[in-house]
Parts: sequence; C-alpha cells; structure tokens
Amino acid sequence: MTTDIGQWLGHLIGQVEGVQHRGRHARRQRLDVAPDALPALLELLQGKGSFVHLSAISCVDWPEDGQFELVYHVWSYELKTLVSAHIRIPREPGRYLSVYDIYKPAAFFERDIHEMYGVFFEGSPSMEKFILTEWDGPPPMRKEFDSENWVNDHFDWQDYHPDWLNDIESRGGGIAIRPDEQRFSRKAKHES
Amino acid sequence: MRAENYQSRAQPPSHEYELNFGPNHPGIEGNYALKVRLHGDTVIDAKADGGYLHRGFEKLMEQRLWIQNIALVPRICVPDPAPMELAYSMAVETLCGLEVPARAQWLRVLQMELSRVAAHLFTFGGHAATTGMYSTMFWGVADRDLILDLFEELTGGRVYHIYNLPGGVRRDVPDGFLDRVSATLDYLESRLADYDNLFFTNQVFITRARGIGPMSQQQALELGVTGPNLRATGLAFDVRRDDPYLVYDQIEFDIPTETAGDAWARTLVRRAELKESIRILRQVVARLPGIPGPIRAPIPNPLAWNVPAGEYYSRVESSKGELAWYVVSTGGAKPWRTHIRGPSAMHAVQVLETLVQGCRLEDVAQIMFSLDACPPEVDR
Amino acid sequence: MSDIDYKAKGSILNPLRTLSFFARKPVTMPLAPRVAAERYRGFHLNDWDKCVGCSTCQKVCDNAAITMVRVPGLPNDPVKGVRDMRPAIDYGRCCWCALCVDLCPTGSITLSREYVHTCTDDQLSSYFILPDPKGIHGQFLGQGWRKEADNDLVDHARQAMGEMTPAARIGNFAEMVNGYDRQQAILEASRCVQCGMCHDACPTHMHAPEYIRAIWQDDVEEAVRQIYRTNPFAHTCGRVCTHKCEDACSIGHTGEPIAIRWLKRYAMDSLAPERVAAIVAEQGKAAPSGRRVAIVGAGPAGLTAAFDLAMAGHRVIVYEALAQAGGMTRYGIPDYRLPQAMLDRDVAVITGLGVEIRYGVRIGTDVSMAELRRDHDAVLLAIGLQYGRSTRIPGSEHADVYRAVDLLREVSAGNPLDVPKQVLVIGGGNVAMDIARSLARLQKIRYGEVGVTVTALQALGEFPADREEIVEAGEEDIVILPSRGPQNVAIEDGKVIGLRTAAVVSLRDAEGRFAPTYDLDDVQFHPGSWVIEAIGQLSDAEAVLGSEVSEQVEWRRGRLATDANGRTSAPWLWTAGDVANGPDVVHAVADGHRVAADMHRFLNTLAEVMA
Amino acid sequence: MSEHEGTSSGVERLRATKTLKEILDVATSFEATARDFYTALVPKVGKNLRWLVEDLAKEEAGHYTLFSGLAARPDLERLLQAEVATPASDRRFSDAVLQPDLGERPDDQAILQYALAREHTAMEQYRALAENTEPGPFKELFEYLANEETKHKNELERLYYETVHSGGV
Repeated sequence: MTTDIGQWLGHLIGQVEGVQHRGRHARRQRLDVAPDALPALLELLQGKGSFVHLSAISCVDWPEDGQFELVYHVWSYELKTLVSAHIRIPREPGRYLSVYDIYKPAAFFERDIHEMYGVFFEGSPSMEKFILTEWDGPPPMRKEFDSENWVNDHFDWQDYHPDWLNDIESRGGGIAIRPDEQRFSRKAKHES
Repeated sequence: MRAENYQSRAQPPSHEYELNFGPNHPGIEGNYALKVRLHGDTVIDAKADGGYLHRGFEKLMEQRLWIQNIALVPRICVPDPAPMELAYSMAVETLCGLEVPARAQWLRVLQMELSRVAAHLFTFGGHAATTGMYSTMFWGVADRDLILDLFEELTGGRVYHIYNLPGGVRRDVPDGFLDRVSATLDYLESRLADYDNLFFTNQVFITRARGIGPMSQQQALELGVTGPNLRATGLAFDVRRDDPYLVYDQIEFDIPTETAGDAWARTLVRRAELKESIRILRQVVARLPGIPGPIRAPIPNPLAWNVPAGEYYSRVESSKGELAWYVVSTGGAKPWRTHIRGPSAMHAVQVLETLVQGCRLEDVAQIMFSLDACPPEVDR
Repeated sequence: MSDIDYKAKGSILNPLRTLSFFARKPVTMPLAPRVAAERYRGFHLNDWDKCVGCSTCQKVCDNAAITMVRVPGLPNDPVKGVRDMRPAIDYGRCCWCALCVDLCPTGSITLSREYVHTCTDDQLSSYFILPDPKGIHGQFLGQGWRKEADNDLVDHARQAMGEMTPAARIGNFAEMVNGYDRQQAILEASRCVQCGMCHDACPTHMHAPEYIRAIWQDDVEEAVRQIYRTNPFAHTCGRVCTHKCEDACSIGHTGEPIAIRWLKRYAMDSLAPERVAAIVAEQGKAAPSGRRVAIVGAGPAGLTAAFDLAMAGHRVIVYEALAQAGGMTRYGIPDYRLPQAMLDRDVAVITGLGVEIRYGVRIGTDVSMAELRRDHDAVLLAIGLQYGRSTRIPGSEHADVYRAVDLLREVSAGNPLDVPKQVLVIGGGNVAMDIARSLARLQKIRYGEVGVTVTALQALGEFPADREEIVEAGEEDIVILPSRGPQNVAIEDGKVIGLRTAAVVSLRDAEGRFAPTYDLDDVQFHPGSWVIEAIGQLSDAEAVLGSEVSEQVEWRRGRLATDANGRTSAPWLWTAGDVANGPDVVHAVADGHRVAADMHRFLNTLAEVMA
Repeated sequence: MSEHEGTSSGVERLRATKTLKEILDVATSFEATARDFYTALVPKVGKNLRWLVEDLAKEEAGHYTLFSGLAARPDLERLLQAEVATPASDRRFSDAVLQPDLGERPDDQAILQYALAREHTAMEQYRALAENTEPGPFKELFEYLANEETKHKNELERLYYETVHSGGV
C-alpha cells in the first residue's frame, strides 16, 4: 500500500460535512459522522472509494448517554483498508435508516440489531425476528437486561447429593461457599 | 423450535408447498433450519431460520472477565474453533498494546493451519455426504481425528483448544511434537490421491456439483461473500495476505482461486487450500525450532485485568471466510461490547437464500455444504 | 489455478480404485480406554496437602462450576493461611478451560488424562465431584494439564520498593522506605487474587481484599474507607505493621506475597488529611450518650477504643503520662521507620472526633484510679509495657547499662544522648534492632562511624525481629552475634568496658519451651562502653491501679484477669493492648476494638437503667 | 541475691562426714525456711505477683511435710545414724537455710532468681547425697528429691525466661 490512506481518505470525506477522522494504522480508519450524513458517506465510500464490502454493522449500547452507537465496517479490496464509520442515535425511539440500498448484507445485520437492541431500520427488507422467535421480553442485548438474573429466576441449580457430601455433612462439614457467591466476573464492576 | 413456529410464511396456492429443511441436528431443539417453498421439486423461495444451538455469546461475553472469554469463543464454531480465539485475542492485544512474542505467533499459525486442514476435511465429508457419498465423509472425519490428536497433545483439548491468551499462547510444543506433525502431514498428502479418486475426480460428484448454486463475482461482492466462496468466483482475496496478521507475511503460500463460482468450484478451492495449509505447516515445522521464546507476553492477573478503553475490529481468515471481532472496552475488567462477524452468518442466510432460488430440492443440502456454513455461528 | 483438471481426470471409474482398500489390513483399535495426552484437560485432581482452600479457583471459574466445601478434620489456621475448605466441581457446568489450574496459587489443582464420564439419570450426583489426588473415577492415570512456567498465571513478583541506600540512611533519621507511586501501587494491587486469607489472618480483620481492589481500581478514597472500617492507625500500620496478612497471603505459596502493608501506606499517603477526616466522618457519629469514659494510655489500643467509643457517642478522655500520643508507636519506633508526623495524622483523626487527650497526667501518681472511677462510667487501662526488663547479670546495675525502651523514648523525644563510640545491645527482637539502628545513626552523626554489636540468645533464623530489620541492621554496619548468652558486664575503674557472653548450646527444652543452656567453655568478651538490654518489657499496671484497686481485682499469673472482652473482675474496668495481649500495633488495635465494643454494650445498659 | 558472705554458721559444719540424721535435720529446716520465707512474702508483694509466691510456698511446704514424716518414723531410726561423706555443696545448702533479704517489695524477676538459686543448690545437694549414700531407702529418697528439685528448677527456669524475655518486641 503506497497510497497515503489518511490523506486520501481525508480528501474524500471532505465532501461530507462534519466527519471526524482518526486512523489507528493504515488498515484501520475510524470516521465519526452525524447520523444524517452517514448514507451519503457510505455511498461516497462505496462509489468513489471502492469500499464495496460491508464487513459488519455493530451496535453498541450506551445507556448512560441515552444512545446507541452504530458502526459500519466497510472494506476496500483495492485500497486494503477497513473504514469504520461511527454514528450515535438516540436510544429512544431507536430508529434509523436502512443502508440496504447501498449494501445488501446490511439486511442481515440490521435485522439482528433490531432483534437484539430494538433499533428499527426504516427501509430494511425484513425486521422480523430471526432467532428470538419465542421471546417476548425486552431486546436482550440492551444493557439493562440482565441475562444472568433472568436465568436465575427461571432455572434451578442442580441439586446434587453425592455420597461424599452426605458423609462430610454427617461429620459437621458441608458446602461453605456456593459458586454464585464468589463468581468473580459477577463481582467485577464496570468502570467507565 | 416449537410447533407453533412452524407456521407457513404465507397462504400458498395449492401447487406450492413449504418444507422445513432441517433443523440439521435432529437431537437439538431449536436449531438452524431453512424454510423452503417449493413448486414441485423446484425451490421458489427460501428463508433461513435461526435457532438456539448456542445462545447469546455476545451477551455472555459482556459478563465475563477478558480472559474468561477465551474459554467461550471457540464454542461459536465447532469445526474451526481456533480462529475465534485468535481474533478475539488479537483485539484484546491491540487494545492493551501487548506485543505478542514471535514464537507465539508461529505457534498460532501452527494452530490456525491445523484447524483449517481439519475444517476442510470435515467440509469435504459433509459436502460429499449431501451427494450420497458417505465413504468420503467417513474418511474425512477419520483423518480429521489425526489433527485432533495433535491438538490434544499441543493444547490439551481436541476441539476447544482454549490455547490462546491475549498476549500469546498457553503452552509450547511438547517434545517430538513437530515430528508427529510432519508425519501427519506426510500421511495427509499421501491420502490426497485417495480423496481424488473417491471424490474430487469422481465423475458422479463432478456431474452433481458443477453448475450448482453458481455465483458471479459481482453477485458475491454484493452479498458480502468471503473466504473460499469468494475465491471460487475468481477474486484472490484472503485476509492473511491482504490484511495480514501473525507472521503470514513471512510465509510463502498461494491463494487458490476458481472462476466458476459453483459448488464444484468452491470445493476445488478448499482442496487446493488444504495443500497450501500443508505447505504453510511445513514451513512452521522447519522454522519453529529456530524461533526463540517466550510464548507469551507478561499479562496481568486475570482477576485484575482492566483493558484500556478503546475499540478494535480484528479480522482473520477462517476456513469459512472473513471472521472479525469488534471489541469495545470502557477500561473495565470485562468487555463493554463484543460483536462477532462470522462468515457463516452471511453465507447461511442471505447468500444461501439467494443461491437456492430455482434449484432443485435435492441440491439444497449440497449448496448449503458447499458454502461451508456453520449453524452455531449463525445462532451464536 | 487448480492443480487437477476435472475435464482431463474426471472419471466414473476413479472411485473404483478405492476398492483396493479391501485388500488392506483393517485398522483395529483395542476397546480398552486409552490414556489421554500428557496435557489433556480431563477431570480435576487436587493435592489436598498442597491445597489451602483459598478459593481462587472458584473466583476465576467462568461457569460457577466450583463450590467450596468445608471438610472437617483438615487443618484450619487463619494465621498460616490455611482453610479447611476444598473445591468441588460441578461437571454440569465446567467447561474444561483449566484457568483454575493456571491461576491456582499453590499449584494443587491439575487435570487428569481421562476422556469420559457418563451415568444414568439416577446417578446425576456423580457429576458433582470433590477432587482428590485420585480423581473422579478413583483411578489415577497420571496428571494431564498442570501448571508449568508457561501457563502459570499467578503474578509472582512483587513491585520492588524503593528505599534509601544504607550509606544514605545511616547518617540521619529520615524515613528510609520511599513508598509506592501510583503506578507501582496499581500494579502491586493487581496481583491480588482476593482470597481473603489476609483478612482472616489479620488480628483486626482488616478488609484488605477490598482496599487492595479499590487501589487497583485507582479509587484511593474507597481504599481509605475500607481501611478505616477496622483500623484508625492506618498510617502507622501502613509502615510498621507486623503484617500477619502477608504471611498468610496465598500468593506467597509460590511467589512473593502481596505487599499489603505498603499498599495500605500508599492509600493513606495518597489522600490529604482533610479527605481522610471527611471519609471517617461519613460513617456518622452517634448522638451524645451522656456517658463518660476514661482511657489510661494514648497508645494504639487506648486510642482505637477512644475512636470507637467517640463514634458511639460517648465522651472520651484519654490520660497520657507522656507529652505526646502514640505510646510505643511514638516512643518505641524510630523515625526512620515511622515518622512522627505520620503518627500525628492518625492521632489527629481521632482527636478530630472529639476525643480529649490530657497529656502529662500519670494515673496512680497525679490522679488516683479511685478518682478516675468516680468521675467516669467506665475506665480502660491501656498502658502498654513501658519498662524494660534487665538481665540482672553481674554488673547490670551499672549506670551505663540501659534498658532499650528508656533510650528509645529519649531518642524519640529528641533529647540529646551522650552515645559512646562502641555500644553493646542484648536482644534479638525488633526493639533490639530499633535501638541498635538508632544508636548507630547517632554514632554516625557524631563520630562518622558505627560501633554497635548486638548479641542475642537465638540463632539468626530464630530472631524474633523481622527479617528485613536484621538485614537492614547488617547493611548499616551493625555487628550481629547470634547464639550468645550474656554472662556479666565487665567493669573496670567504675566504668563499663564490655560484655562477656557464653555460647548458647540449646535454646529450648524438649517441650519446645524457651530455656537456654550455655557452654561456659566458650566465653567471649565484647568491648563497649554502654550495654543496652532489650530482652523484654513489663508494665506497671499494679502501680497505676494503686494497691486498693489492685487488691480488689483478680489477677491471673501476673496479668489482670479478664474475660474474653478485656473486662476485669471490676465491672467498671477494662484492659487492652500490650499490657493485656502483646505485642504489636495491629494486635493493640484489634484489642481496642474488642474492648470498646464491650464497653459500649455496658454503657448502653447503664443508659437503660438510668432511663 | 543468693550471695550471703560472712555468715558465721558455716565453720562447725565443715566436717568430712555427717550422719544422715544431721543432714535430714538441715534439709528439713531448709525447706521450712523456704516455706516460711515465701509465706511471709505473700502480703509484701503486689497482688499481681502473689500467685508466684504462693505456688513456691506450697511446693516447699510439701517437702517439709515429707521430711518431718521421715524423721518421725521409728523403723528408719537406725539408718539415720549412718555416716555419709559431706557433699561439696553442703556449705551453700546450709547457708540457704537462712532467709535472704529481697527488699521490701521484690519484683517477679528477683523472686524467681532467688527461687532458682535455691532449687539449684538443693538439686546439687540431694544428687551428691544420693551418690554418697549406701543403697537403701535413703539413697532412693535422695534420688527422688534430686529429681524433684531438678524438675522444679527447670520449670522455674522456663518461667523465668518467659517472664523476663517477653518475646519479640
């Protein structure tokens, strides 16, 4: 790759208003853009920048900001660079435009994000459920949904009574610390 | 999946009917299936239906310490679990600024390519079985077991290696291991002629596979196809070459392509890739003894490991195509968000739905296996 | 690009070549189970002799597969860091990742080389296993996955503590240990596996796992909050604690224990005194109870009790014979170990709660115990062991034979000492090291060189002093002569000229009790102008109480008889600290809490009666 | 402490041999003195040290009772006339019959040091007597006493070190 990606990209995105650009390295470029400017940016990237491959759309929940972050990862087979375009949309009502017209694979990712986060994509070919056909709870990937609590509320721990435990209990010992009291990943809080 | 979910998608005219193709693991409730609408034995529409084979990995990962997720991610794809560990580790390493020692990188290549060989053997078998050639499947599974023996020795696990940690790998090769790798590679190479006779140059298979599920390069690019399926349309794209990681830039290998873009071409690409992987593995065997340790960068106590805030999109070339993890950290002890871009999720849904349009019912399974789609990865 | 051309090679006959396989010898595998690879991750094995029940495995387990089970009859000793608990594994949840093996602090857990365990529905309990060295099926087939250097995830190495070089520190009393900076502290704190052995071993059960975690999270205020739950002598303990916690630390089994003491110091030093005071105030002081408590002695035990009782709303007056608070922490511990300014901070938090300290009042002399009793609802005697024992060997009554505690008090008070060029110290404890090192500094300042010889009954490995004290004393050119018993102080022309010692043959009797015997054929002479005895201490409790009170209360083998809460047979009198349970700061703090809680209970009943 | 130079009672006892009777008399008064000494000390020491002094008094009273009982037994009268060589420790032993002066309010260390010296003397005396006595009931008696005093002395020694060398401070 001899082209200076950053410079080239800077020139390209200069045509879209309000885009911020940061590069981690030559093959990972990050763009932050206003939601309404994203479709134009993607069209530009695809049409003029050879970014024909939509690798993925990722959704990140930021409940404290009241926002969802949508990240569009697009790859250019010619420039050999991955551009991740970030937008933030309000968590409520959680609606955005489909980019299916630009990238067909968007249909899969948008349907997935709709199912898991409840973000509705206008113009997406299908917003039907895909995996959670029997689920009528909240979109489970939202931060407020605590899946482990849900599991604990709906399932029982296996109640084992092996001989060795009966023996130890008869001698005055027995279960001292249950796993759910100590599970470390559960204790470690998020610092953000 | 419960009975009430097997409702037909529309009220079809009487000469059309709908068939639930799958779930393909009959013992597991709620697996991936394909709802196929047929007119006679011609497919006129198909919808992929995700299941619960493995559930909620991404959610689980947000609740686990960074290092604990290493034990989780290989389970996303049984046939080719190794790249899952690798891509996740690479993302964490980038966020932490960890320098992975050279020997660890070579050991990772060893693991990746062994996994690719095992996965391709599995796929040949599966593909052959969809055309009724079960001997190839038996062979494929049996020969894959030899790789699993090697994994057992190297990593302690036959399928779920849990061999990578962010920073490197957990163990070095045991004594004499590289000799046993060489012996297995010799054996597999010698077997290739057998496979050719039984399968690849079997006129019955050629006739069954040619022209089935064809895809143009243009179509493949539009649908986001990657990996061998994309290379079977003539585009020599491979993450190992074009978005390089580990030490693939120090290794000689070719990127095989075909142009027909059909089921036959896809399988031929995999056959050629098997040979390329063996070529890569021979280079690893030759060079690894000269690469000094350590095999892991120093990492913090797993119970007190905050990964600096940031995000990274790490990509690797799995046997099935482009595999990526988008990992977001807020500086905490657990990931804030992990998103997997699995190749099968693309191939088994939109691509499969498209390619089976107009094909005959008996070819649906073959098209699915020729795309090498992995249901757990769709359900993830 | 393909290397086979199906047009050229494709044939319906090709698969028929495979028929040749019929002529090959079939591959036959024995039905017997094969042993898995040498690092296979099979079922858990646990070496019960190595396992200390720390439950680190349980904490790192992804799947909540590990339950800690108390097994009666196993060793259970908090001070040694051993619990009678062992992990049990639920194979309905285990995922065989082996992180429990890699992070096990003792290396007791390994995995077996077995592939399979299965059972029928009615045997489901066989999925819940208490691993022992034989494993799930009672057949040991060799260890599979185990901890080796490559996969060991325990962080063994402690963050190095910067300190002054011997040359830099010997000529002054400046604090010699630098303390951790923020980065070091976070790294050191990150090594902790949160097993809580330290909490169990600590006399006052400090919430060390919690404050270590808070330090790792860079939340120093939270760390201080956790520290003050149990210890108002935090600056002091952060410097001079005997850190039983570190002896019990599970990381210490295969590595260096977490530097818990230094982390506490870091947390305390990182926060301005006003912030510490504000955090303490968060706990909320109870409404005034109208009760008055007298505490005799402003050492760690007395002031800890004062802290608790003041928080509980009682009016607390502390009577201190000397000019400043701290007791032995001020008048026994030299400045290079504990700067008095740091002790002042601890004391200021306590007086900030309204505790009044009356200095220069000696109970039994200036004010009688009877008066104290008359003016207060309860009295706590926390006077410590302020008097040095003498060997009473011939010559020890000479004026130039000193007790170490007396000299240390002079040094701490800043009084000038006419230290000679060569001194001799008798004793192998921390007090002996403290006086030896203090006098060495004075000699260095005055003469430019050190002339201190320490003789002790014990062999070097058995010195009661902390290891680092002995090492550092050696670095400061102090001569240490172990296994020497003092015989007499040599006096010539009315002046001390040295000390004679005999070799110690044995230190303990058959029952392991302290009873030295000497080889009188091996006598050495050590020249010196002062002899300092640092062999033991005693209290003047009897004098403080006065004969009247002294006769009233019960004694038990020379000490005031108390119940488990430090209460004497006199219902209004409690005792705590070194005078009751010696001899270090953290024990005194623990004692202070225990006694204060009991006094508070008593004062509450008084209130009820009055109401 | 146990150095009491210049007591006049020593000279007449400087003989090569003595009868068992004479020796037993001295031993009896040795134990009686100790008993009386410790008993008299009880009210003088603080209550905190009284347990120590009381323990010592009780021990000595036991020995006194034993000796008085022996002297009163008619069946042993003939044996008591036997002459035995005077042990080297005899003078110190006899001296210890006299009450020491430990001052008005002796501390625990002083009391223990006195008791230790006494026990040491008694131990040496009885051991020497046991060696000098023909086999028979008195040899056994002296052996028994020597062992008793040795045990007692060891016990006191341990107590001394535990009290005085109060550990790692």
